Amino acid sequence: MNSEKRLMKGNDAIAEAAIRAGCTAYFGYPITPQNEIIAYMARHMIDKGRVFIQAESEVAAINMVYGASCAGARAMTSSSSPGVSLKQEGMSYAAGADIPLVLVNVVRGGPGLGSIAPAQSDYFQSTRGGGHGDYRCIVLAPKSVQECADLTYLAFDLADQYRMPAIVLADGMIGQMMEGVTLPPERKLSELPKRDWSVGGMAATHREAIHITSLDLVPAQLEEKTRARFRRYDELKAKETRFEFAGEDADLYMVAYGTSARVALGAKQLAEKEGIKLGLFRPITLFPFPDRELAKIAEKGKPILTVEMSLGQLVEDVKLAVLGKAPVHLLGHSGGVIPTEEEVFAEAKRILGRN
Amino acid sequence: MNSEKRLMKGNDAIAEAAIRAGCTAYFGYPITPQNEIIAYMARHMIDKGRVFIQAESEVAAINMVYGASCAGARAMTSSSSPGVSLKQEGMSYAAGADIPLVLVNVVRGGPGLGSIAPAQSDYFQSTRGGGHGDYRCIVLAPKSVQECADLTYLAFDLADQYRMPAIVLADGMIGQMMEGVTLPPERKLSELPKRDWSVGGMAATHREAIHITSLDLVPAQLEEKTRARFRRYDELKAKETRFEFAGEDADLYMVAYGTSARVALGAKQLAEKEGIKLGLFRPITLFPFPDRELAKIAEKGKPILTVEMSLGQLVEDVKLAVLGKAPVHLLGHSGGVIPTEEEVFAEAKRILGRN
Amino acid sequence: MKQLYGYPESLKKVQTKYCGGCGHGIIHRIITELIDELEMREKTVITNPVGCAIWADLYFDLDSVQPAHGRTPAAATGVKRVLPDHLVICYQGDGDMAAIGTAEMIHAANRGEKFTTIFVNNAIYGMTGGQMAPTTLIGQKAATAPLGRDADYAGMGYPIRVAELVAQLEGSRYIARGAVNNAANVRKTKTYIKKAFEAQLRGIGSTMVEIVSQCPTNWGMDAGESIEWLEENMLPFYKLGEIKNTLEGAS
Amino acid sequence: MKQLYGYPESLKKVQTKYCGGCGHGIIHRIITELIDELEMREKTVITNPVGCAIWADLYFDLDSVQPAHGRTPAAATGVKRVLPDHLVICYQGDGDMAAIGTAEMIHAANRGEKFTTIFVNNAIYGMTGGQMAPTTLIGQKAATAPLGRDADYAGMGYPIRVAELVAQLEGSRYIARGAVNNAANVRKTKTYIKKAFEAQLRGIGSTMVEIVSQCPTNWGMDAGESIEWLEENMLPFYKLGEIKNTLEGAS
Amino acid sequence: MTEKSFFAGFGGQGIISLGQIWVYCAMKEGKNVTFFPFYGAEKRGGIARASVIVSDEEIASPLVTVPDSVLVMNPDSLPLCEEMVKKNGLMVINSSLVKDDPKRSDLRVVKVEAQDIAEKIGNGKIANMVALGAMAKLTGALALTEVEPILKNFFPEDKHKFVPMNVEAIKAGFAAV
Amino acid sequence: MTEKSFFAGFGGQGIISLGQIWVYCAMKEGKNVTFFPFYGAEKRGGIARASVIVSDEEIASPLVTVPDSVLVMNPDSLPLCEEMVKKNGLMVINSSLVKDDPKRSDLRVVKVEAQDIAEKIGNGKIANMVALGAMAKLTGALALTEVEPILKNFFPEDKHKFVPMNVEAIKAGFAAV
Amino acid sequence: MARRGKVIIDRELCKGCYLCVASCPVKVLAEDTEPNSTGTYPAKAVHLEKCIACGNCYQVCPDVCIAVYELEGDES
Amino acid sequence: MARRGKVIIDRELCKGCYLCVASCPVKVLAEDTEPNSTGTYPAKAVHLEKCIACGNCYQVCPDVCIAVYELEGDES
Ligand SMILES: Cc1ncc(C[n+]2csc(CCOP(=O)(O)OP(=O)(O)O)c2C)c(N)n1
Ligand SMILES: Cc1ncc(C[n+]2csc(CCOP(=O)(O)OP(=O)(O)O)c2C)c(N)n1
Ligand code: SF4
Ligand code: SF4
Ligand code: SF4
Ligand code: SF4
Ligand code: SF4
Ligand code: SF4
Ligand SMILES: [Mg+2]
Ligand SMILES: [Mg+2]
Repeated sequence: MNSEKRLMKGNDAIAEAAIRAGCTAYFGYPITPQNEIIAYMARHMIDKGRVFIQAESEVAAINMVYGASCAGARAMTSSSSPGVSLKQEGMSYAAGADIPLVLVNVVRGGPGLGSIAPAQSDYFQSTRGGGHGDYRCIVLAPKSVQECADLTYLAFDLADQYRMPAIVLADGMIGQMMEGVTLPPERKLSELPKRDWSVGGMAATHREAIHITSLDLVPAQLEEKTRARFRRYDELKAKETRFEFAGEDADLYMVAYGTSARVALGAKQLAEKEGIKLGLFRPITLFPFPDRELAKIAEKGKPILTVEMSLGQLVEDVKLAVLGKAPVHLLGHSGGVIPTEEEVFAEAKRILGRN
Repeated sequence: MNSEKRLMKGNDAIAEAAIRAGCTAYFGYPITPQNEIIAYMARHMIDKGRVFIQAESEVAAINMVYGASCAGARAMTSSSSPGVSLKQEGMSYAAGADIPLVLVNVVRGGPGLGSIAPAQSDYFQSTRGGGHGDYRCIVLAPKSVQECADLTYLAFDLADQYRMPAIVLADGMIGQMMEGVTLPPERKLSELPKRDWSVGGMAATHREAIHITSLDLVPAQLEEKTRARFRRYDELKAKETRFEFAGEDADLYMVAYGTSARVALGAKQLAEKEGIKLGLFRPITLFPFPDRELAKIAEKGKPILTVEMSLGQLVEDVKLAVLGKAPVHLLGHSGGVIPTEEEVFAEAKRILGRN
Repeated sequence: MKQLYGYPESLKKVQTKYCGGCGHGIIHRIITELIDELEMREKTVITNPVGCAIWADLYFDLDSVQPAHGRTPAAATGVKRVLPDHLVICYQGDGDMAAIGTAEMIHAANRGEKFTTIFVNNAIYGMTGGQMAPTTLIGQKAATAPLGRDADYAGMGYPIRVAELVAQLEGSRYIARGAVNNAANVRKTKTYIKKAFEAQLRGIGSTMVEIVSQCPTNWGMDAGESIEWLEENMLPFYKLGEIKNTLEGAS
Repeated sequence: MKQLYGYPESLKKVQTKYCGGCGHGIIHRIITELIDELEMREKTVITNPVGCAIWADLYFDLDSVQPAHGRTPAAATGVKRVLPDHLVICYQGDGDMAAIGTAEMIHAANRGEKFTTIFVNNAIYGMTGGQMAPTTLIGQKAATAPLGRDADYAGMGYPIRVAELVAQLEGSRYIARGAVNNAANVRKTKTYIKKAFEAQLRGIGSTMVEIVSQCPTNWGMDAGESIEWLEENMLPFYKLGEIKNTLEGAS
Repeated sequence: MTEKSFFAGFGGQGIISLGQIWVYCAMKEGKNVTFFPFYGAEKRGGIARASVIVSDEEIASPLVTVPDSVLVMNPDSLPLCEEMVKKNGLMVINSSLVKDDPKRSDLRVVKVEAQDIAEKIGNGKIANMVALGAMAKLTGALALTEVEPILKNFFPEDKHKFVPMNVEAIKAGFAAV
Repeated sequence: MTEKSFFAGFGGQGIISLGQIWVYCAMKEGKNVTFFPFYGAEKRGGIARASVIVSDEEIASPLVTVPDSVLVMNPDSLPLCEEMVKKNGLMVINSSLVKDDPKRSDLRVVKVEAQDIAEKIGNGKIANMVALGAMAKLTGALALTEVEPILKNFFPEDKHKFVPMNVEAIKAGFAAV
Repeated sequence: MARRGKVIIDRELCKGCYLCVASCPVKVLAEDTEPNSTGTYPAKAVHLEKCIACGNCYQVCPDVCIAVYELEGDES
Repeated sequence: MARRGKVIIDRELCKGCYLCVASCPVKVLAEDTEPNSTGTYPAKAVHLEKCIACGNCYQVCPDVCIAVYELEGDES
């Protein structure tokens, strides 16, 4: 097991971490800026006797993932924004049938064809289930190549444990940049948690037949299944909410994730040089959102500045957490524009009346 | 022009109102509980020399709508939840290329295959753009067969005026029930607003070539296009926000739309009999959400009860409007369960400590 | 007294939700008989379609997976690749497979995915109430073709011969078309499916049996009439028999 | 001095974003020459694909619509049905058309939609950097087939002959396959497209010209080598000529 | 006046048309109306049910959960209807087919030999119209003074020949209770 | 210590590998590093650019907007680099190709005949390594004491034969400034 | 001599489609005159003695209501 | 006598793929020795006198850089 630091692209780190997490089936379709993931999988999965298919489309890919996961594989797909939109029906099915899977979205500028530059404008889609029906997905947002590896690895575990789809929400910058990374250890497939709900292998145990479906035409029964799922969401929230916070007694708190959090950190560093204290609250799990933790910070009443590469998506979760206890501001960009540290710092100063 | 009251199914009223609004191209794919719409269109569009296609899938249907609208037609598609999930990429494209269209979603129980019973659990998807990127759609929620007709009619006009996709968000009950309806007048196609942005007919004016696209690889330019769109959302919000409010000095205010609002009205009637005053705030436009209007009511500090056929979707918009000014409660159902008037009234009493 | 024909073990003894006379029930029976004969009940996974056959879980006493409408070939691909030693059956309807699922059907066959597709062609969308399917015949009425399917004026397209189309693809190795209109055809259809299952178990590429089947309800007929209509209208267009067989010599 | 060959009017005089030697540029030129010859510049709409030819708006001095990846046949259907008297051109790449867009391609052809598809088969995903396409040849290397396309062990499927497949559908009326590897083939390809355009303008069903084209960049060659590779590898598999022509006698 | 009714039977008994004609008549008589059928599995099935509301006021939920009146057209529907109907509510029973009595004692139970009456008129299929007449009289929800022109409006031209028979059935039902 | 650099040239000049080797060396020398290439249209194109940061601290935004140092490998890149680089920042110019001077007067401009030096060593393609050596010395971001084993680690086995030449180029660049 | 057979029909599973009736070469089967508990008139073996155990009825029955036996020796 | 032709190449549009060079039946064209403003060495008519105006070079040029003329009378 190689725990040496390696220089890797975010996309490659995601792919390698998936393999180490025991991903035995990958299905993808090319799209920029995540093509390195599918190429990496093409190079390594078949060699290892695992399943790799370049699917005919994103729709097919997500349904292959669904089938593979139903049959017992740790299964994954990756794409970028337009391709992820095509997977929404499939994601809803997986949620409705309680099927774990990992979806990596290396977000690019939208809507539509948009651009291939980094963006965070799929936040709503990821956190609120872009598909139909009452469901949520685990959403993990890496800020570095190290976290690309760590959170992808974690995504497989959480998906399995809570039996729900997990999304690794990166963006073009996170996917394309290179940094040093210490990779997590390779999982032994034989030691992965057993899946007594998957199909296949009945001959060994002579168990009853297993039927995997999201259909239930009796509303009360379907509702109960959905509520049971929501109870799992509550458990997830209680146990798995992750965030990072720096800057206890700040004059203003920034909230940002992924690339935006990196930029916000830069603004914090700039501010320090000028003797201004900025705090940075970085949700790592976007669902479950660390709202209680953020609410605690909001109680100080200091202004809050949401920095996001979207036009007012994350800020809704911030407002829902803060619920009026502190003024909430937004610095949003769209279409692939990455904010600069200088710009964020300037906005913080403007809010603080320090310019 | 027949302004007589007719007894119609919600689905049929939607279809007939679309035809009267000047819908010249319809593309659909069968799915319960909206099959009457596609069947109605099959019976009437071809007769009128308009375009009707039963598409090979929902994905194809939305892209046909996109093409037809680009070419100058008032175009529409209809579906129900799983099918609407498949249209998310297309919706994002239409938003990104500023293409008006009308999508009718007769919502059923989800997630996944779910059930065919009425539900409201596609609220997030509709109001927050289930597709990728920063965009929104106009979302109109009828509560009656009359509104099925009126809001479908309006959807075409708003979509055209603001050049964006509009969603009529109904549900299985609204679509399947019959009520009296006075249909809006048949529009003369020649009197519909001109579309100087659509392709075709260059020969008549010798204008410059028109290129419809959502692509722009220069982030700053793409951002500016997106911001321009958001300015239109602001204008829409200022001019087109619609709601209904009854019960000025109530002890508790219910917020509900569509079928849930009908149930809530029943609870209000029950309460009146017992001398309890319940108010009912019914958003008609879910996007733009009437948040300022609701905020005003919240200032009274009286408890607010959100009634929805989903597990906590509408309530987020309520909380975002109320921002802590009043306690917000939720009575949610899922999977096709319709709340009862008695249940809603009981919950209101419980909140008021009157039981 | 010796029992010659009886209820298959792998089929649950419940009354189906199918309409009286519907072909799906016959097809379920043949499939389960073969699973019994091959002793594969505990090593079979069926992916059931979104269509009238949606309740596979109620009928089949073996593992099943319910994927999204039309995407069963993709899901079956996932299942079979993960469980290569299992018998994987991809059950599809004509709307499901030949309309929304066209891409998935073509590409699974082209990849030579080693599962067997049972394609039930009843020339109509059964479950949703009789809309036109890609296999609906010219002139045949449907909820979305109230005057009958019309390829010219209304541009509704032509009935697609799915078996012949898929046979073009190199990954498909065995394709046959049967029917369930009478006992002889039921028996013959069973032999086709048997060949397909056996080929699958030998690890040979993609196999498919299209089955022309009746939907009395949405054709607006009683069961007897539907058999006649099928014989007079469908069978001349959808020719029965083995359409492709490249199993010989295959390893 | 008489000009025999020059820049088409309908083509904008800008340097394209295509790599040197790329076949797309030749195909753009032929198309615009024909539009000029038919005097249809002001009555043409092109739907451009998501692929290297994505910037139709930069090159074509005529109306264009950019639909989602693979869905151009659906969007072109919408355009043509609304503008039946226009020349509608559906430009597609092989990833775009034969992978993600399979269902849309098959059904638009089957409905006999009266637009013309220009299908550029370069056996690779150009724009996204050389992944395997449905038309990639067996053994051909790609970013997602690093050891070459392998149908058996890796289950990557077989190269699909799109023209022959679509020719199975009754709604398709004219299908030809050309290439742009030399002047003679370029000229012949132009005659194919001309027939297709004229058939479209006469209101006859679906027409398509597949064009075997080079992608030097993703084949990892210079332009000259790519022509050789195309001739040695693609042309033996993708046979040139008219594959289907049922235009005669059509009204 | 608000009358919430629930009609239940099996497929083929014309429950859906009964519900539709009920609200159509009421609408023509100037009432607010709503009709909501039970739509089950995406299939043709055994049970047929309809919620209908006729009112002078704005109608709240179209889903009738506690009906003022119920119509029991076949034996299978009795338990459900009995469970739903409000205290002291009205239950009309098609006694040609339904031989059991409800267990609840608070109900106003009226039996109509709808099937037999219909057959006497000439067609068993119009038992639903007999029931309509009976329900109308008992609930007072419909006046049925001008039922013939209303039915003519309701049915397409080519079905007008059946109108007289339907009117007769309705009148017979009205008279039977 | 934090050094934010921006490398610019055209496709084929090895800007991407330059950036990668830069951060790889720094990482091996114990620094935090980040490398972010400009990825343009979904196509092969003329311009090649890389943002690289080497630091002892946690690195904030990987996107270098105000670089401490810039490397101008071709004429086209000069205006952009001049616009970006910080006040009094470092600009290294590949003077074999770039003949113009920047207009700003606050900059520390160092010219290196990278192309010529590389060609002298035996391969014009390693001009990027010459530039690396020069940039390393001028910024102090890389010590380059053990560059040979580091490069061996970086390149796959079959490319090891090129390592000595690369080392030579780096050293030449280091010596040239 | 032809094989002698016997069929047993599950009256409750039967949906009354009568495909079996049409399929019997020797007219063993017919519509029953008594409905089952769901009101369906099931198929019935009215001339059981003619049965030749060919299995046609079994093959075409969509609801697998029919079991077919061969009579051995002097069974009847 | 063969047709006499003339080709004019747009040096700035040219991307230097040399498909035209390979296509010319009479070897009129060759790689230029001077680069254009983007650093590309465009195609050049080095033996213009041989040109027979066949148009092959035009047909295969992906960038439509070549215009072909037929010389009339005593033009040259
Ligand atoms: C995405 C999606 N679109 C549409 C539907 C609705 N739907 C359910 S079954 C069906 C078609 C059934 O027809 P077919 O496949 O021919 O099967 P049959 O019922 O005839 O056996 C459709 C369109 C759905 N459930 N999901
Ligand atoms: C839904 C979606 N999936 C994937 C992509 C990424 N993508 C862009 S172009 C392309 C394929 C290009 O290949 P091809 O169609 O063969 O055209 P070429 O570039 O070879 O001309 C892909 C997969 C996308 N933009 N949208
Ligand atoms: S609707 Fe047709 S296919 Fe469906 S169960 Fe009834 S007869 Fe069978
Ligand atoms: S990548 Fe290939 S298809 Fe795309 S422009 Fe370059 S040569 Fe042409
Ligand atoms: S087994 Fe043959 S002979 Fe006997 S009842 Fe059935 S069909 Fe008739
Ligand atoms: S075929 Fe089966 S279901 Fe039909 S009548 Fe005969 S026994 Fe009954
Ligand atoms: S073919 Fe065109 S682009 Fe290529 S070298 Fe010749 S002139 Fe230049
Ligand atoms: S026109 Fe013909 S002869 Fe003249 S340069 Fe071009 S290819 Fe050569
Ligand atoms: Mg069918
Ligand atoms: Mg291609």
